[in-house]
Amino acid sequence: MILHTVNKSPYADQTLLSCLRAASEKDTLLLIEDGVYGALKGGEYSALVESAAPRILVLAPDLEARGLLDKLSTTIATVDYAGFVELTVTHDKVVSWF
Amino acid sequence: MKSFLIITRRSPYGTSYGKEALDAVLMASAFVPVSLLFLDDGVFQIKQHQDADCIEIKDYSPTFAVLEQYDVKNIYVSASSLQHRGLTEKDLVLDVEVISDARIANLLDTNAVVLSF
Amino acid sequence: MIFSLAVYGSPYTYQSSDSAYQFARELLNQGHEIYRIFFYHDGVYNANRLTIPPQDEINISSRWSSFAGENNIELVVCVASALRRGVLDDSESRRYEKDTHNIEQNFTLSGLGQLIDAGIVSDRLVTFGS
Amino acid sequence: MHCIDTDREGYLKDLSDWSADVAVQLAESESLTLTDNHWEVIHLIRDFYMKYKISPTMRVLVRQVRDKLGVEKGRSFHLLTLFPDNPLKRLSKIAGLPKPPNCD
Repeated sequence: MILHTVNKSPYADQTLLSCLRAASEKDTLLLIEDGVYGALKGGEYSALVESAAPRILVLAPDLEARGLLDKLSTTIATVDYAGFVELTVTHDKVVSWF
Repeated sequence: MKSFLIITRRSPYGTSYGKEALDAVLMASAFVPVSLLFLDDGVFQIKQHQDADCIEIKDYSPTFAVLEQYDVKNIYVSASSLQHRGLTEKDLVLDVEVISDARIANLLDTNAVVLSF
Repeated sequence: MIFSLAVYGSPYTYQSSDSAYQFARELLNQGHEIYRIFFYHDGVYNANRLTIPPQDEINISSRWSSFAGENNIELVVCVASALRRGVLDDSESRRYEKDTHNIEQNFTLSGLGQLIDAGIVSDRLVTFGS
Repeated sequence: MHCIDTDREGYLKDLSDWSADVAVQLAESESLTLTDNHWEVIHLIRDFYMKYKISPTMRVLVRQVRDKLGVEKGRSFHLLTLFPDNPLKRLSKIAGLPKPPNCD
């Protein structure tokens, strides 16, 4: 079980797509920094992210910082830094995509 | 002993990530079993016929040939990364194993530590 | 659990060192141990004590330094990456005949082997890339 | 004998200044007299550097010496005898390779 982090916007580069290609169903993917743009509703990548096999979460402070709390896709849950730390504990390792 | 997987995802020269990933591989090889995976634009690092001297950057592509001396024998390249970029194994300077996305997922699972660059 | 962090982003250009700091602080809140924070690639600039942000912005290198001092955490800067980018301590400065040095307190220059060691010793190694 | 430009630790400032004569002078400043045994290792490490564009680690150097010059010489002890204290640093200096970073 792997926790993947992605910190790049899918609108800017392929990092999120690469991560999804390598991630397994049992993994979790946490969108941080500019990665949070991948979690918006009604965007070009929304359908892809909403239907992705691994569970997808978003780091709330990065979302809030960017003024996007009202644009978050309804199917995606958020965590704060406490939740981020807990995820690193409950998964076997962390793989960072940047 | 923990095994390490080092993933190199950036093209050469555009950033120094590729060179610094290779440094990390060589260093890791002294301590732990290490595998190296070329993924995404990382595959361009081992494209044949590089000549970075002409842009006055040190050409580090010859260094890949030293990996064997450093006991780095598990060297993988993503098949889909090659294919998306119109490259084949024949374009590469290194003898590598071309692997599927499923094998990549398996590598991520089976190595204790994954470092990406 | 024992954690180590790797930071690759230059401060003020990338968010990665801010994220790493927030994460590190939360690790301690939850009672985890931080074995080492390793700065590699442009992350070595986090150790430059000569940075001068405007007064209404965070001073990133001194924030790391006090965090490390207060919590007894090792901040290690890859020496090869640092030399290339002009982050020097007193001894490297003398070794390369430079007229000054600029490493922030509580950071130390050491080899890339320290990153590998952090991966071996820690239960989790978390990378903050740029 | 002409003057060679070195830094305070005795490394060549410009690696392209290196020649066999320069190597002899660099060795003298380390109080070493180069013998055939030294030279074969100097050539070996230079060949390695030219081919791979990096300096080997001690472990890899020992193995190279063993493979190319035989088991008897392929031991750290042999290299330590030829280039005392820190063979890799001394060899880099005398063979005109880049100054290694201090990371031990």
